[in-house]
Amino acid sequence: MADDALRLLEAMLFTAGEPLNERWLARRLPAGSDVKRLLARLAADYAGRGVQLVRAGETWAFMTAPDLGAQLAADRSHELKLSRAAIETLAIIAYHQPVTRADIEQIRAVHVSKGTLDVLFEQGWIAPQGRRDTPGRPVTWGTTDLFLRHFGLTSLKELPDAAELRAAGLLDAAPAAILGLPAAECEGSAAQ
Amino acid sequence: MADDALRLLEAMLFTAGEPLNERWLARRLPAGSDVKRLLARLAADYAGRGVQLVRAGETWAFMTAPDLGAQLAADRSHELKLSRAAIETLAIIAYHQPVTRADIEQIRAVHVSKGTLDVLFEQGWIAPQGRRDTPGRPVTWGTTDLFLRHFGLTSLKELPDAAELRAAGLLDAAPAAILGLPAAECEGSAAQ
Amino acid sequence: MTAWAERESPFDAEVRSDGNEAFVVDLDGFAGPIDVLLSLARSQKVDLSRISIVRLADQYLDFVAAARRRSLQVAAEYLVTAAWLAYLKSRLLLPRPVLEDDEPEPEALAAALAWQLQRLDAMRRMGHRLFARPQLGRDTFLRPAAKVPAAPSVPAVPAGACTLTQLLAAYAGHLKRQQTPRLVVTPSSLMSVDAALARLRAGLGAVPGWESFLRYLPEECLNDEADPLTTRAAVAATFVACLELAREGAVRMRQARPFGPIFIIAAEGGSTGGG
Repeated sequence: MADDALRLLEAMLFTAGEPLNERWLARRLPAGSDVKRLLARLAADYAGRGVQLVRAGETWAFMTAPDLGAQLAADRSHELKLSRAAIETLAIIAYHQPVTRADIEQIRAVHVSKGTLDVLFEQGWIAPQGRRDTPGRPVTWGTTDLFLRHFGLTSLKELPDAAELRAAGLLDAAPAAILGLPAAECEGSAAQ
Repeated sequence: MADDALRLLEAMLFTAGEPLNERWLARRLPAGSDVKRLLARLAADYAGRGVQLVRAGETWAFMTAPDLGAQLAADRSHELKLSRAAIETLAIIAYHQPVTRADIEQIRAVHVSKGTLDVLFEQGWIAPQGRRDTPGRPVTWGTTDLFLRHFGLTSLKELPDAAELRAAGLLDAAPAAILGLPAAECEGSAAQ
Repeated sequence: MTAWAERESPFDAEVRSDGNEAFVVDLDGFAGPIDVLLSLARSQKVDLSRISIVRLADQYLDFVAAARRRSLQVAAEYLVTAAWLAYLKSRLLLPRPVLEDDEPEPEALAAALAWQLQRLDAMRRMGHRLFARPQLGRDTFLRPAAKVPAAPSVPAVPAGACTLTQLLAAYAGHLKRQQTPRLVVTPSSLMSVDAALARLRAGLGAVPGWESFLRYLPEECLNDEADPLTTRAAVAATFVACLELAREGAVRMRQARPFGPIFIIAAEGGSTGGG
């Protein structure tokens, strides 16, 4: 496949998050390109694959083959994006374990919803570690081996301490904002 | 192309919008699928096309072919400008990993200012790798799969000239303590 | 040739020697003595493994002398390195005296210095090489996560899980916020006596006969899922309100035995409007 116009067309359709218009595409291809012929050829290249080039009126888009829809959708229910609150709660459990929910609330100075702990528990990253001998005998939480495996740690001792985080400059900037972590302030959105 | 596992794999990678882990993919394929073989076959299917399947460490992603970059991106104003200190530090971490902050300072003979590791960490290019068994048990740093992905490397073996540098002994641990080169107080104006 | 290969080296700017090797003295351009040494070594225009350390020492001493002639502030580490290089040069040139036991050979020191310069030079070149490669987001592009599923029932497949980077950044963010403590007054959700009084005054007329004062608690305090603290506060506030209304003569209260249920009734002819 040596046709540069075809490769460019393919890349443009791939990076677009939405269907693209034939004329829009034609303007971006090398002069003299036959956009209709190229689109037809590209669609033929993808025929029968897991991804297909599909026309709707004058617009074109790559989409997954219709017969795969059910299998792709099946995964989706197991997925979650952690909210910033959940990630921070996980970090506090990792660094301060064993901690009770009240401890976490005190450390974060924010109310911690039960849903946040549930999400982390369902991931298998935290588990109850016992009860504290204080009134109400609250459950204490800690991280699991799965947590270590997920984050590629051999032991909790590998987590950098505050001084090391500071030495790396992580306490000077606002890393969370720069990393583009979910900004959800509200705990309700712990799992989406 | 009648292989359903291959088509499903293609569809998952295509719609992901981010690199996917091999194990993550394997869990979602029909039982008994050889994910590595399927990924290799899929990558071969796309070789030479405008879109390619690229591995970085344990993650895979479809991405546009590097030679099309100029035609796809009209606007490069978002490009990250790193200081010379940050570029040098990234190279040192990539080639010498796992390295401690003290190692980096020894190689550069300059104190590593806050903000240098910071900016690399925020990019997601470096991460703590554990601790070294020396007094103080300092944190060691290494590069991430995201680093590989960003620079189009499949694995650390593909770092430019790595074999030559190793053969020349330039990646060996340093006997530099005997040198009368005090670390300069700060990187100061060297940045930018 | 590709576009990224034509970019200017970020390191080009540092080499400032002219044809006569008279160095333009600009300390601000350097990141420390080793940076100066590396630039000087490059100006010898030989393979770094074969640079003359004696000549490098001379070049460096000239550089520092020139900087001082211009009354530039020369940081201490430049002077320490100058002294060390002057010593090394003399050791390399003078007839060899008998060495102290723990004193390293001058040739070994020179080789170590050359090696350190080579290594730093290699790391700079590799940094440059890395950034000359096609970069994600500049030269290569991922498909954006589907905002709208391309077809019905075709979802985006997020990788979901959180990375160590995110975890550490979250903790660092938490520590950072702790560095700047702020006072947060959270509004209390507990019932006040004033609120209980208002409730009782509004509700009393509607209930004929004796009734446990607990009946006047808000409904959300009576079901099983009620937060115990909220319920206790409501009970206490309502009880105090009852006493207040009894004092005013608006209600009468009755308790048959110690710790038994407490009943109240609107006082006949009494004012429920309070005083």
